[in-house]
Amino acid sequence: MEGGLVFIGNLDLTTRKVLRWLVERKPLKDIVEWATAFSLWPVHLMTSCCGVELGAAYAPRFDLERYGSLPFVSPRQTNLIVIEGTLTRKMARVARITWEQMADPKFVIAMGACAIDGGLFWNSYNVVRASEVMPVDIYIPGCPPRPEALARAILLLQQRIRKRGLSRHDLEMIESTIKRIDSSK
Amino acid sequence: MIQEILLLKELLGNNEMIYRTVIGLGYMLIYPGLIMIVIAAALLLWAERKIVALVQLRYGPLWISRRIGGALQGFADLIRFSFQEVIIPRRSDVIPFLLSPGLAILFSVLPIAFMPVSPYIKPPIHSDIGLLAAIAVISVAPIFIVLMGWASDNKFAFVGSLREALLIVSYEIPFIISILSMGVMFGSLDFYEIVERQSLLPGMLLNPFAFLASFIAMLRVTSRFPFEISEAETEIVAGPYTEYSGLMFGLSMGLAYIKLYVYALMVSLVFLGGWLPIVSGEGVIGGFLIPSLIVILKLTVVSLVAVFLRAVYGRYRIDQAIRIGWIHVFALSIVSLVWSIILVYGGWVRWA
Amino acid sequence: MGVEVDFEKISEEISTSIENLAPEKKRFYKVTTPSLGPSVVRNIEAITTGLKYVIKPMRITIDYPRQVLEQPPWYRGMFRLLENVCIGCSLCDIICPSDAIRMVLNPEKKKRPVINWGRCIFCYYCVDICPVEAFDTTTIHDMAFDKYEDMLTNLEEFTKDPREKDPSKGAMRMRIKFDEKRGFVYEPTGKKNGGG
Amino acid sequence: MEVDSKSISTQALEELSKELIQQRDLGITEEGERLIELQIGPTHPGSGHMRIRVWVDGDIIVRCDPDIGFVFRTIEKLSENRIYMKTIPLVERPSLLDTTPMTIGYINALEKLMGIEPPPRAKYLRTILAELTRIASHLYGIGIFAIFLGHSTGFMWGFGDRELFVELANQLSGARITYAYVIPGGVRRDMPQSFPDNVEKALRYFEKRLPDWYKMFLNNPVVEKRLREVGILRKNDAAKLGITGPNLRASGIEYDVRVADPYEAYDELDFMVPVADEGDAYARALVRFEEIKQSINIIRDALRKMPGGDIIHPQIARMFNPLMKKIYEESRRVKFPGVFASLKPPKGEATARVEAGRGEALFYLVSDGSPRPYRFRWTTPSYRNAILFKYLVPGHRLADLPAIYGSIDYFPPEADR
Repeated sequence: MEGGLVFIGNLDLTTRKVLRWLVERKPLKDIVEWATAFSLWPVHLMTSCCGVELGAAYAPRFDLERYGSLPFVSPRQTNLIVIEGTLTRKMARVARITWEQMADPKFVIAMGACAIDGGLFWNSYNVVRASEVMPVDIYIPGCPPRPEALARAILLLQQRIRKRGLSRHDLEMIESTIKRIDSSK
Repeated sequence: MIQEILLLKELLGNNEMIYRTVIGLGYMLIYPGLIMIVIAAALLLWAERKIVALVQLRYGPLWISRRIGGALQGFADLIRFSFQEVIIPRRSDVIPFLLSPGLAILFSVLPIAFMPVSPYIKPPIHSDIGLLAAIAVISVAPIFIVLMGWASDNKFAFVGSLREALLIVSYEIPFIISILSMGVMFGSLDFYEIVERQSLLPGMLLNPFAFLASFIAMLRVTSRFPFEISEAETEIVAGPYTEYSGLMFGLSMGLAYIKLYVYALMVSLVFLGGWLPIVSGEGVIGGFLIPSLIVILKLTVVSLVAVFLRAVYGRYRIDQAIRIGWIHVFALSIVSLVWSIILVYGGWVRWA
Repeated sequence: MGVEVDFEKISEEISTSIENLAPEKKRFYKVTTPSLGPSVVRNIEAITTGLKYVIKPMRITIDYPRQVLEQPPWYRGMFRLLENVCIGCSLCDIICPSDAIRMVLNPEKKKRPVINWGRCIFCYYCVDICPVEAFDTTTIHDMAFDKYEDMLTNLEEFTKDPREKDPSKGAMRMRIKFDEKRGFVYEPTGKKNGGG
Repeated sequence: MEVDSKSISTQALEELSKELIQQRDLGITEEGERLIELQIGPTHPGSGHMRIRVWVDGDIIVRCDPDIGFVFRTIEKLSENRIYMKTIPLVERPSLLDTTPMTIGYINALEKLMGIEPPPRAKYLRTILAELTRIASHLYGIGIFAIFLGHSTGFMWGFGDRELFVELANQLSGARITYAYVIPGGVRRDMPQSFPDNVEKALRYFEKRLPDWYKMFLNNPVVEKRLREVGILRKNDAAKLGITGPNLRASGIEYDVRVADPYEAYDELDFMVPVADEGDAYARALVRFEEIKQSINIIRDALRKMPGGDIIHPQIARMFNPLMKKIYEESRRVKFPGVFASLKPPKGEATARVEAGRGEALFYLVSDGSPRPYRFRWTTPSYRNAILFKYLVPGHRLADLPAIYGSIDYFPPEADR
């Protein structure tokens, strides 16, 4: 109330500051992180054959919906993208576009040997690594990984969100993007 | 503190206007209005996933709160959506895009203003044509769903909103006819009289055709299986909601459940006898809380049956659904109307 | 555009070849769609089937992080190198289909394999071709990594027992038992996972 | 429907679809400006690993053009630079659902080149695993089919019951779906002692659940209404388009590689092959269910007739060192002799074909005497069935596209390789 002026300065900046202040407060921050951790909805993007095991992971025997994770329809409403195996050049473009279409905060799991390091197709001219296309949070080895491994990845991601916070995740994502742009130059 | 409350009570007791405003606002915003609806929608979201999981040999949401079977899941999803980024597509029609989910919810919640849940506290607008008014208001909501699809500038959303428009016409009409046939039978459009007159037999036994027709129509209007055609995910992604994200999608997702709450409330008042067997009561607890909980219980049963059908059915094709709507459900609603007229003019039912 | 093909001829050829190729006609039988009842009855049947499962749930879910499946001992999980057994013959490097195994020199200037878990497909070709059984296998199969670097092993790490880093350590081990009524049921073995 | 055109090309196909549309009396005669192009792309719950471009007039699809190649991983090219053993996991990957028939096909071609034949017990073990994966693959197909129709219980039941057979295969081979169980000259390990008992229990359980499956899925009025008279593939057209597998048999053609050209132990086993006449989506689903029943018969019969003896060709067993021999005799696990790292089949070429879950797969292998194949050509069933999109979909409603897609059980990675 200094100077008796409240409505002063850049409105946009002020709103952002207020929002930031609000979101960074302890209880609200915790609640948001808790809600995000238990609501990791993977987008429906089948990049390759590991999708079979993704299906099995959400099927009755392993039922990843227990952790609050529900495969959902379109990129706009989801916050997790699971790269299920090989990314071919044609699919990598789609994966990148899908990732960009998703609303923040968003997370990436690279599932299977092919997504991590090419796997069986390590010397194929048509295969790219997931980390070349988008910042990856969790890696699951195996070809294909068992559904338990996917469950473990989701649990690990939940831990990560609740321990390290969302703003840290955003920061890391920006840094890795800058790093990738720099390295491509 | 106590003094202040007493003072308030005195003040309210003396001033009819303020009393009614406070009660009305509480009715609309807290219970059984908006906040109750949001809680019910979140719980219904969870209950749907749990019931479906039972049929599908699995647990459903669990880990979020193991002791109560993961009942917080719906809240977590809603909170997550509320704090996610809202993306506004560049080519969308911004104002309708932003306004229509809220307006759709507004028009879905408004009918609560006409619908009583207890004999003691009356709804904000107590009218003797409450049934008609409630139907009229809630029929406006689908227009905003159509608007959502239109404003998104997405082909799938466009197709979805077209489907919604087509289907709404073919199912709203049977719903209205079958509900009004109950009005014909009870000789009244006032919810209080309708509930009173079911003290001997509930409406669903007096006119089973109307109950069946309106239940099937309710399934479609609230977009439940097997009529979940406008959001058919494997065909047109999420239909009208395809481009919505963050809070806006949270609203749109809640919309179907809010509508289900309101329609189920209407069905339980008209067909299941509302707060009966309690006829009348005094005081807040006996006259409002217990009867309203009975209504909520009946409403919950109706909506649980509606969400259970997800586990049994796939979805119809749009032409099949329209054919069913115009041939079977419409015919059923006409039969229910004729049945009501026969009962009334044949002298089978007689109201004082 | 397109290649012109004489389709009538090919169609004839196909049909005659089918006749010739299938001498045992009796091996085929016609599936006729069963005459389905009226739709009202079938609707009720479907709903009652659903209700049956609501009333008497037949869950087959394993409560994963608390319980883990006990795999057969030949299950292909993570493994480690027994460095003193290895003779450095490089056969595992040669046969690895995904080039995950690489030979490095140990301090004594002898060739030893190291593995990149990020690329391994768990086919166990290396384990099976090893002439001296220099790999110690486990059934650990639920690893997930935070960082890419964690998946690259050096010789020291490859000889460490993966059981020590078992992510589901302390979970209850469950044995699968096939059952006529429930498909499979999980029986607790009474053992905790990992450690001992 | 009789098609007069003597030649078939892309143009002719388009004409065919136009003709179909006219025949179905939908009142669309020409493509105008009213068409909307929809890209049912890879990020779509109803697409899988491919993009389906459809042009719709109102709700009716006028043209459909599948855009494949999203999972093209250059397998044929890669295998030319790898030793023969390394190609075994490679042929598993594209059709991850039924891996064993594919490896059997490749190994059969390789064994023909090498001039060896596996011992009978190995043949029976291969057959059992192949049939287990066939059931698992069909259940996967039915599950995906169900979720395309919005029937989520069908999806969950399909995947849930599939786990039964996946688990059995896990007990046999030590991996969930990528078994790499078949090796030149035999199999990698013998079945465990409890295996026949477990199989019998699992099969009995599944047979007990089949009535529920029928009530919930096939007889369900909503499902039936969605599938009847949808995507009709006539006998003539099925032969002309070169369709294989259950899709072909659902159109009334009696052809199955297991009968026509028996491999492994199929000529000694009792089984029947279902054929349906209607050729619509419902018939295709029905044939799949019947095939599951027949596969159950095959597994039972194979376990009953299972011969004893070796599981690896003696010529390979002779190359074992003493440790390997000891392991083989004690735990019936086949260790690879060092020669597997450099298999050199003599010059020549060989073909083999198998009936995989989705149809006939053809393997063609050319050896120039070096440790790497000179050429490896592989035709997968999905590759052949891909044309059905272009042919079956036009003239139907948009909502029928997932129904048709699900009913032909098309798995894009298998087609792209």
